[in-house]
Amino acid sequence: METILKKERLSEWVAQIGARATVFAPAFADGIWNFCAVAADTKVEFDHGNTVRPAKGFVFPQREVLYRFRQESGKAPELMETLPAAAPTVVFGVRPCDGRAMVRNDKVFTCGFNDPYYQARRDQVVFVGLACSEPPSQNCFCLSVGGSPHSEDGLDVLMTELDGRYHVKAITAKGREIVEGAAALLDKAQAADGKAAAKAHADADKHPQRALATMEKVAAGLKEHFDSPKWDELARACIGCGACTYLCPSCHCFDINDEITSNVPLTGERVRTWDNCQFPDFTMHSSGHNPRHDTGARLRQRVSHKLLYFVENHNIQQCTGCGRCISHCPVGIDIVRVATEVSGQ
Amino acid sequence: MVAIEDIRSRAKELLEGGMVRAVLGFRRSSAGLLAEPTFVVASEDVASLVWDATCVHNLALYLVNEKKRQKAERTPDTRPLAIIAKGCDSRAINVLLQENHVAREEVVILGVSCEGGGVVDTRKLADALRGKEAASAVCDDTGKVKVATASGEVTFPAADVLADRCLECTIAYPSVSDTMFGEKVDERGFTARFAAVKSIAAMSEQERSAFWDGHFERCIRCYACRAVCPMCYCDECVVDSTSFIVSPMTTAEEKANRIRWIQRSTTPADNAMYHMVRAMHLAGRCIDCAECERVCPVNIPLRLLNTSLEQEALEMFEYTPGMDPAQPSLISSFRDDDPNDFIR
Amino acid sequence: MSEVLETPVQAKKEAQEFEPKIVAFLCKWCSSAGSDLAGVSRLQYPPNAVPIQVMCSGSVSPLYILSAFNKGADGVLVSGCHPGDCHYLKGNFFARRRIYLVQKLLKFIGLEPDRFRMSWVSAAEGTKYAQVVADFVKDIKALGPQRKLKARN
Amino acid sequence: MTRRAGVFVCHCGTNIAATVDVKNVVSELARDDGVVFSKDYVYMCSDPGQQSVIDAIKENRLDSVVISCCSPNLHEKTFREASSVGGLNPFQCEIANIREQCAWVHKDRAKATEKAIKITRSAVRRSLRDESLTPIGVPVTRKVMVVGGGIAGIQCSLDLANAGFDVVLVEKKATIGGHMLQLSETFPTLDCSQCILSPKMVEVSKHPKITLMVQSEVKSVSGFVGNFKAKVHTKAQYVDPEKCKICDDCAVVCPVVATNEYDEGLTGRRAIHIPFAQAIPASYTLDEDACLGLNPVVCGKCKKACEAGAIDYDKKPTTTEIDVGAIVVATGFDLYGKDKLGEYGHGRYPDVLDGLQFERLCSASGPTGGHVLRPSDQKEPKNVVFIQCSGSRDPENHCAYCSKICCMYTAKHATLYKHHVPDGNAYVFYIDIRSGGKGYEEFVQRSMERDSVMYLRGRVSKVYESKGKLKVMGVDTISGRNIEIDADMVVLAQAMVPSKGTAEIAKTLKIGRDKDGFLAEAHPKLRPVESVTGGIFLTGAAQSPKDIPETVCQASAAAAKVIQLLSKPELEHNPAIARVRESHCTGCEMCVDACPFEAITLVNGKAHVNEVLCEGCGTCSGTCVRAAIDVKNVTQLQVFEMISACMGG
Amino acid sequence: MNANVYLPALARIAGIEEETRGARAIKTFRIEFPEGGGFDHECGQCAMLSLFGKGEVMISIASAPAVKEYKQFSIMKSGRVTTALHDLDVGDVIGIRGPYGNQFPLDQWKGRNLIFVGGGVGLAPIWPVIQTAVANADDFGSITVFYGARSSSDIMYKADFEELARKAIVQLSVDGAEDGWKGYTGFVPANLMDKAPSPDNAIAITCGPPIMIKFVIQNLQKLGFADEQIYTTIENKMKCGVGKCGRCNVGKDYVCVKGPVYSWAELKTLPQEY
Ligand SMILES: Cc1cc2nc3c(=O)[nH]c(=O)nc-3n(C[C@H](O)[C@H](O)[C@H](O)COP(=O)(O)OP(=O)(O)OC[C@H]3O[C@@H](n4cnc5c(N)ncnc54)[C@H](O)[C@@H]3O)c2cc1C
Ligand SMILES: Cc1cc2nc3c(=O)[nH]c(=O)nc-3n(C[C@H](O)[C@H](O)[C@H](O)COP(=O)(O)OP(=O)(O)OC[C@H]3O[C@@H](n4cnc5c(N)ncnc54)[C@H](O)[C@@H]3O)c2cc1C
Ligand code: SF4
Ligand code: SF4
Ligand code: SF4
Ligand code: SF4
Ligand code: SF4
Ligand code: SF4
Repeated sequence: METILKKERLSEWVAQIGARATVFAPAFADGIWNFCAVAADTKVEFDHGNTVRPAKGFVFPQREVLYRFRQESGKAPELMETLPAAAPTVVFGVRPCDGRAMVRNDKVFTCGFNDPYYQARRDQVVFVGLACSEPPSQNCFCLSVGGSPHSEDGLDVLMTELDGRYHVKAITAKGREIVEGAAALLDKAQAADGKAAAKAHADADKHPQRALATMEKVAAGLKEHFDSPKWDELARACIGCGACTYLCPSCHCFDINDEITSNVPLTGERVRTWDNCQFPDFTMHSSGHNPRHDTGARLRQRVSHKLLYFVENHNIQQCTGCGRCISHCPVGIDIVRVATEVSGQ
Repeated sequence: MVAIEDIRSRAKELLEGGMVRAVLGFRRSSAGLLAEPTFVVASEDVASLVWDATCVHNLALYLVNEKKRQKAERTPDTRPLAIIAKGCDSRAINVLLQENHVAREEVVILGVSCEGGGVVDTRKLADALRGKEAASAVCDDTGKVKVATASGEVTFPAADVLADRCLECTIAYPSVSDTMFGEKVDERGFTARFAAVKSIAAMSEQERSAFWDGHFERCIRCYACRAVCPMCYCDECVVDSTSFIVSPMTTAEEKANRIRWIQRSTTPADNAMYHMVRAMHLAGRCIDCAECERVCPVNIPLRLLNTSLEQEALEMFEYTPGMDPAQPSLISSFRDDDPNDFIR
Repeated sequence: MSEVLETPVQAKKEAQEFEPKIVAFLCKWCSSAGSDLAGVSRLQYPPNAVPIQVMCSGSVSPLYILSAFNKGADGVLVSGCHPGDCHYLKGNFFARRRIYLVQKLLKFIGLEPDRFRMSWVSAAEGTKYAQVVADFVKDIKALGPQRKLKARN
Repeated sequence: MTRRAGVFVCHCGTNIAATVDVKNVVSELARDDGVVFSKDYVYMCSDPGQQSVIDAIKENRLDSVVISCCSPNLHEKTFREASSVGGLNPFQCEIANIREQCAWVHKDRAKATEKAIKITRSAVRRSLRDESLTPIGVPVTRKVMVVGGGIAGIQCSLDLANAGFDVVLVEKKATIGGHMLQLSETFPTLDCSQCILSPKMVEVSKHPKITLMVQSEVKSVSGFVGNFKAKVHTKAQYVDPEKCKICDDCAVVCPVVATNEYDEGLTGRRAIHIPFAQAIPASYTLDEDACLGLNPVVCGKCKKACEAGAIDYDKKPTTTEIDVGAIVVATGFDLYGKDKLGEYGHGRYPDVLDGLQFERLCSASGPTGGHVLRPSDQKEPKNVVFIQCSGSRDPENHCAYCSKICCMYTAKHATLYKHHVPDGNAYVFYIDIRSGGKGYEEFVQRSMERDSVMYLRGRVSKVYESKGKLKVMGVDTISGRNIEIDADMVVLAQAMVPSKGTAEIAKTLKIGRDKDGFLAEAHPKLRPVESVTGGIFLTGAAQSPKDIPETVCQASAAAAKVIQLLSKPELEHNPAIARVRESHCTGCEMCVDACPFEAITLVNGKAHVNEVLCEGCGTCSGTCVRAAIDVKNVTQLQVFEMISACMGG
Repeated sequence: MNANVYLPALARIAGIEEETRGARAIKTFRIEFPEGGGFDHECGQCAMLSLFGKGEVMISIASAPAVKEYKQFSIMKSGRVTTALHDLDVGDVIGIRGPYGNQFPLDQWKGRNLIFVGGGVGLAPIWPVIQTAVANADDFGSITVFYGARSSSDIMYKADFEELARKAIVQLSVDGAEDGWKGYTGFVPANLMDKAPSPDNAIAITCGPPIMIKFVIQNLQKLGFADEQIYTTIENKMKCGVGKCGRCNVGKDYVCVKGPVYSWAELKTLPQEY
């Protein structure tokens, strides 16, 4: 379903949705772009670079209580499941790379075993994408990883900026619902609008981006050069922080820990938090043995997971080319360069 | 002005003479504006070394990281490491010397003076460019910084885009070095020392509280701030362990009895705890390289925490970190006339 | 309408009922002995401060203080021997410096400075100990519960 | 294998039970993880109470015990011993103080009970992680070093030597005897000071167990109780005491005249001299500083004159290293400086004297052969004003404390003066008369009544010279009148201050000083002769102002303490000391700098704790940012657990 | 099974056997499901045991699938959770979820000679296979069990070994010389070389400390075992057990799902990150 929204009515639309759901849109504060809850009277405008934190947090929050427990000394524990009572949430201004990441996250959290926490949120969150008319970051490379500045994957709605208006396309049932619910604000798109959108998309495809060789070549190269000394060389400056993966829209690793709130009686929560393959303890066995014992091995894991293992398992790259891990690496470690140099492509 | 050619030729000498195992310096990065750390091991690669206002990193960190790396190597190269160090970086080296973490003979310090300039603050640039990224930045003699962006060149007054730490810096040249490049410039005429921290201190209590709550709440605990800090070299951090020391000697009890001072959860309180503890641990040790603040992806003004204590240390205890490797640390010393009137 | 009227009343009621939780780190030789003297002298003071006896105020790591707040303390007191009276000669001088810094830092991030206090209480100062606690409780009652560093529930 | 704790809550009659719901504490604690036994009892410290602990330990296989009762200062020892009888390591018994810190100070029963639960719970958590510890055995060197050869040091040395211990007596000056040697007669009995002191000094010199080192000072001390290593620096001994015949031939030829410090500057002496006729060691001594260069070419007269050949200019200072098990510090006092009391003209007017100078004037061996004559004109003074509390009890300007002996020696001085100059007038300005002591009050009364000394209550504001007279301006606070006295001589009862060098010796020995600079005792009441550092004891005026009987008494007490310490073949040291987690220590040395006892050194780049020097204060663990150092049984984990217990869970 | 994969069922500890003592003591826990929530498992599978307030640990199920009334776990005291588990008593209740992982392909091994090589607590994962094989001895050729421990007091399942010896060839070894020790003295791989079992129609299954496995495999290869004839398990750190938390992977494989059982032939195709 394709419609047209006049730019000046954007805020109205947002406000209308806000009456039934929590709405988030990118806002610039403290020097960064972030998805922020939109208050009733906020004026929403889309001129954002990519948000620093990706959209994944809406479905996979950094901290999630899996369940609570309570145990009197010497007695059996009681467990209280805490599935999220997720409220309807609509997130505006999601870049296509983040949308595509959602497809990847779905693969992780809903294949094999269904993750009920993820699912509960996923069902309630509507992602309204915004096609990139120019790369929001100089480190973007979505085209190289099978995406595009106007990819619809994982999004519920895709908006494309045209002259003075947005081309609004509902993609999923969830998306249709919010578009249809605003029939009064949105005009049906004409053929010309469709054409204009297509042209905007085609123009965006022509904007220069960082580039990576094809999926197959990179994957093959990484596989072949698993033992390459380059990994160590390239990771020598790595400081082992978690900026790259925490900011990555498709990184999904987590840790599970118990947090005690009282000892008598024992009460607490089993909590899931984001975790990170760049941290040394991530894979460290209780014995101290660590299969990925240095930054080289950990860099290799991150890059290979994105561009090789995921390909082997799902036949798509996990990386969607958002460029965050490059832009925010404290020491300039660059997945495009690393993958290119190691794979010899 | 520091001539990069001088640095390169000294680096070449050192490498050709086999006097160092590597020269740790800066080169252009593929990731954006800022230079990136590089280990030059072959003398023909010295040409890749650069020196400009984008060389923000405090390379002293790698003295620490390299130590860990060397420990893991079977036949480590024990020749010293040459390192390019700005004023603040050299003070970091001094603290590492003071804490016996490195020995003077393990490092050849190629000190560079920031003279009348300093390094850019990407955050200020981002603000100035509204989130758009710059491609290069050069600080010239006239107190201007030229910034190239996709849509052309912009020139900013230095005070607009240089890092706060540089604006407030009073010792913009290395306090320890083997070779020094550039001139010692004492009068720089930017902002007064501790200007940033004073502006926060001037807020009302409620404002300050809200200010920090807002910031701490954002922290994703990526620990980039800790990882980049040369003083946070502990193998296992007391605050939140992402690295555990487990050796064949470590007993099950020891592992079982690790204290979880705070949880891994990113609740505002746990985040605040993390930053409080870290700030306390950096009291008298932080040399204000502001790297922690720079690397924070969500722009938490961490430097303020550390400089607030730096200010206290200076004003109350006449202590300046990183000036003298022989002095006892701030918290392992006292004077009889330390402030007492806050005590009931 | 009635809601608007009620809120301050309620808040006041809450403030009255609010019983601050306080952790008091007392050095064994002076302050703990001082608190013993307060006991022997049957001085009455509010029961909110639960004492933890440590060997010396110098052993109170900033982590203890922060951890107490993290676990929900509304106030933390550290008390040691007067300068020069430390059983271990100078432990309290280290404590003084360290605690000064902790206090400044807490203040800097906007925690009410009155929530964290250090006192010198000698073994002879039972009255002083009682007074210190009474004042502290009073000040914290005025501030209400501490939430900034409190992690859970 | 979970730890099994037992909790015992004491009613203390109704002392605790009246305020704390003891039963409730017991039942609450029973819910805690690790508590397998809990009970209350009316008097835990009674025999049946203790027995119940013993039984419970055995019956319930307890591996820690918490007694919730009164202050640990009172019964920790009791219960630790009982635990030990029950077969539990005493260090696994903890006391929760719910009496002094709870029941006695609160009225609200509910709240007090809640607090008592928290206190007890926190002790339980701690106890569950208490290690079993064994006191550290330390071998001892059965030798003592006494620093300072005044009456305190002499008495102590003799007591120790007579008990069979080897003693090294280190005296800074050329003779032992201290200030007592300078006194004329002593209150309250007015017996001659030297007559009672000399025999003791001789005994010291003859005693086979005592090694006397004069002109010596302690330069450094390392080690710890039972095993100190001291370095003693001795000035060059140019005159060999063994050979010196005390013939005075040398002094006669010596061209140099210097002030005689023993006469408090009232007379002179030669560069080579005997400090006192009764000096021990009985020998002449050469004043290095005054001597004309110790160079035979320059002078060399005395060496030529000495037939005994006792003089050798080539002697060098020596440093001796001594191993001792204990150290007694008896470095004594000095009088408050002349320069400090400008208002009384001390140091400005020759006839304004301090107490010691006046002692010398009264002394038969003094500059005037025992006649009270004015230094300025050698005339007999007819009006003498004695000013008490000169420099004492004046917190604003001088010493805050009471020097304790001045009332007595002033009364003595006035009496002696009246004995020497029966027609003279003696005025005493005083604030109070403090004459506690056997026969002391009577002595003062006698001086007033029998020797008609005029006591004027008030402070002297000023002493100045006018027309050859000393004008003493004061106020009589009883009558409120201003008083002005024309005096021939003014004697100031100067405050007693720690002797010069006390700060240095305290630093060398790493012992504390009190706010007035006197050496600090471990406890003002219960451990008055011990310093806080194990194995170092204090005695005499170095610890606080005192008179001879008290000094002697304390000297013997210190000796007794040392004997107690050294009579065991091994010392027991508290094992609750710091321990380093080597894996976490980075060798930053912060703890090394912070440890008050210098117990930590770096060994192979890691902190290493000397288990005997460590007192377990935990300053190190409060300093280490990596939590790499912890005090056993008060570990960070234990404190962490206690904090959470105090917060209610 | 619960729809929520993370929510454990409650199980009661029915028996505790102290296998070995010392710093790395091993205890065997027998657990029952008095309130239901039990599950069937296959040889080689594992389960997540929960101790609330402490955390979860992945442990191999050491009892045979045929045993339905209870499940057994042999747990070495290693850290936070395992130490706390060791402190439990009979009657205490813990959480359990599972079963996780793949299984030993016993049905493909019919008619072949089975050679088990275990070391330390590594006997636990292969114990159910041994039990199952012995119970169905007719399906297989000869059954040989090599097992080594540091000393005779470190040998697990001591009582069961006597029983086993009647049905299978048992080759015990201890690392260092000991008075009265009748078995082999030396490391397991050496004992294996010493006894030199024939590779003909044989399958070798090994589990133990990484270093032991390494040498056992080398020696098996020397003895002529083909890669397809060698099986082992990989125990990478796990948190979720269901292939989501992302840490146990070896290359593309999440060991909690694709493993822990691997033939050497399969393992050789994976990167060496275990
Ligand atoms: C004017 C006056 C009158 C007095 N009259 C009486 C009286 O009548 N009756 C009475 O009971 N008391 C009297 N006293 C008090 C009496 O003098 C003291 O109680 C007594 O002398 C204290 O003895 P002491 O050994 O502690 O100290 P001191 O006599 O001061 O002896 C200390 C000794 O230690 C030596 N020394 C100091 N430092 C060092 C060092 N670093 N190393 C080695 N040696 C060192 C000194 O040289 C000295 O020999 C009077 C005091 C004064 C001032
Ligand atoms: C498939 C498989 C089968 C296994 N089978 C067996 C078996 O049969 N028997 C057996 O004995 N073992 C077995 N293990 C090994 C067993 O899982 C480990 O020994 C166990 O997980 C150790 O857990 P722990 O909590 O006792 O150890 P710890 O070393 O204390 O904890 C390990 C985990 O806790 C985290 N952690 C510790 N402290 C903190 C802290 N302060 N903050 C945050 N996180 C922290 C660590 O990151 C780590 O994740 C098996 C493992 C696997 C993977
Ligand atoms: S790997 Fe990097 S570029 Fe790729 S999606 Fe993640 S953050 Fe973006
Ligand atoms: S402050 Fe910033 S850099 Fe530090 S952990 Fe938090 S998000 Fe990461
Ligand atoms: S705390 Fe920050 S500013 Fe200070 S030394 Fe560390 S990284 Fe640099
Ligand atoms: S915060 Fe403290 S303990 Fe943690 S790494 Fe930094 S200095 Fe070490
Ligand atoms: S302070 Fe801590 S890290 Fe530093 S030397 Fe001492 S124990 Fe080691
Ligand atoms: S506890 Fe630490 S600081 Fe105190 S004496 Fe022992 S080693 Fe020194």
